[in-house]
Amino acid sequence: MIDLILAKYNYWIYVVLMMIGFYAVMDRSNLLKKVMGLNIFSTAIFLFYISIGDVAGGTEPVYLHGVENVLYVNPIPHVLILTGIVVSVTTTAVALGLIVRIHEEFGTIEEDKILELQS
Amino acid sequence: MKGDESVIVRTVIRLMAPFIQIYGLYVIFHGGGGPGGGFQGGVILAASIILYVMAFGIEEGQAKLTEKINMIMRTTGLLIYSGIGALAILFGGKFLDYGAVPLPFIHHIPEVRAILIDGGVEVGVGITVMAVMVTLFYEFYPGGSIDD
Amino acid sequence: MIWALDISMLIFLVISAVAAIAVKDLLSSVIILSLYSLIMAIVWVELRAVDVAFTEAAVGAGITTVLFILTIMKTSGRYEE
Amino acid sequence: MKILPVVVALLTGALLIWAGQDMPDFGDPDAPTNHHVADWYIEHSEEDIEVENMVSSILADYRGYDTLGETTVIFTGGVTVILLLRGRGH
Repeated sequence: MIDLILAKYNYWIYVVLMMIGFYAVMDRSNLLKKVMGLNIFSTAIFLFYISIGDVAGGTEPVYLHGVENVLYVNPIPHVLILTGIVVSVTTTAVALGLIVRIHEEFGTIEEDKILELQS
Repeated sequence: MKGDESVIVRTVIRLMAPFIQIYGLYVIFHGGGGPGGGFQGGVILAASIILYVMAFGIEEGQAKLTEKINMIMRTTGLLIYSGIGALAILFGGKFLDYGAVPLPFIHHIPEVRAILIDGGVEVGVGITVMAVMVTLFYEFYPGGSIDD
Repeated sequence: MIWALDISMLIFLVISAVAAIAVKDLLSSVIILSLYSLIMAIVWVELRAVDVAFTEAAVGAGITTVLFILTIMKTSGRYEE
Repeated sequence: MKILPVVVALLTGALLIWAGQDMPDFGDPDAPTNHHVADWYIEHSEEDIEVENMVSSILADYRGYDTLGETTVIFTGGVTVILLLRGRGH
């Protein structure tokens, strides 16, 4: 049991972070808090991907000239996550723009008040 | 909204901004040899302009980088990237196949690809990212959303 | 990789994520979120993903924080109800 | 604090932990993800593209379409924010 926990500790931390972000997206009434939860959610998924590509005893994926038999970590998750961070920041910007528009329209950014105003 | 920071903040930012921009250019052009690349360098370049606007106000910032130039840069970067891709089709390769482009004086194909990555693609990504980040900042800044 | 540093950074990560969600003051919450991004960049240097760490430090702790603070200024609701 | 979101979040976490027990160990050099195409990239990217940073060469050359799409996403995000926030009230 303790071996299982220690051998994969990055995966458990990713599950905890994902639960925190998911809870914030579902339960918080403030729209800004929802966007923060979305950010935490996406970072947790990034942590999972980078943890998959890690190799114990490896080195950074930059070529070392004149050294034989170097063990490099897997560069493919890094590439995918680089794209993912860009998409994440663009999503955040569009969501914040929508929040500004909602505030102009309804005068509040609390979800339950907006639902009351709409009904 | 006018920036109302003290004279120390203004002087320090006026001194620091060129160095931040040179660092951003270094990150863009050094993307092949170490950590860095177009996206990170573009964000650093945008950060220098954001710092300038925060200290001097939106009018002075938009006098340095007007909305028209910003709009042109936003599209130019994407055009550079896809233009290099289309250039490869023009010389008989596939889309984004950099090895097909004949550069003058260079006949070693890996070197052609390295030069096009470092000098073309990364610069295009950097220009677009910088212009879009500055645009987002201008739009969200209070009183910065202008009609033209 | 120094595993003690790694584990302590991951614990800090969870603490700052909980704090960013739980704090009522939205401005403090944004600052804690930028701290979260910075710790995430350290974790990625630990996992030998230098490019990703660079991007996270530039974007997560820089641009995203600026956009959040400007949105709080525009919506003028500093406290959550 | 309502009870339903907590229950849903905990259930999702429990599901992920149950599924994660079958994953390869953290940092295992023999994990399947680290071998199929990653080895090929690590061996060949030095000869194919004379760029030291493998992440840079994969990002811009082997997977150039990805990066083109990423730049398009940034551009579209900027245009969307302009359409949302500029020129209202006319």
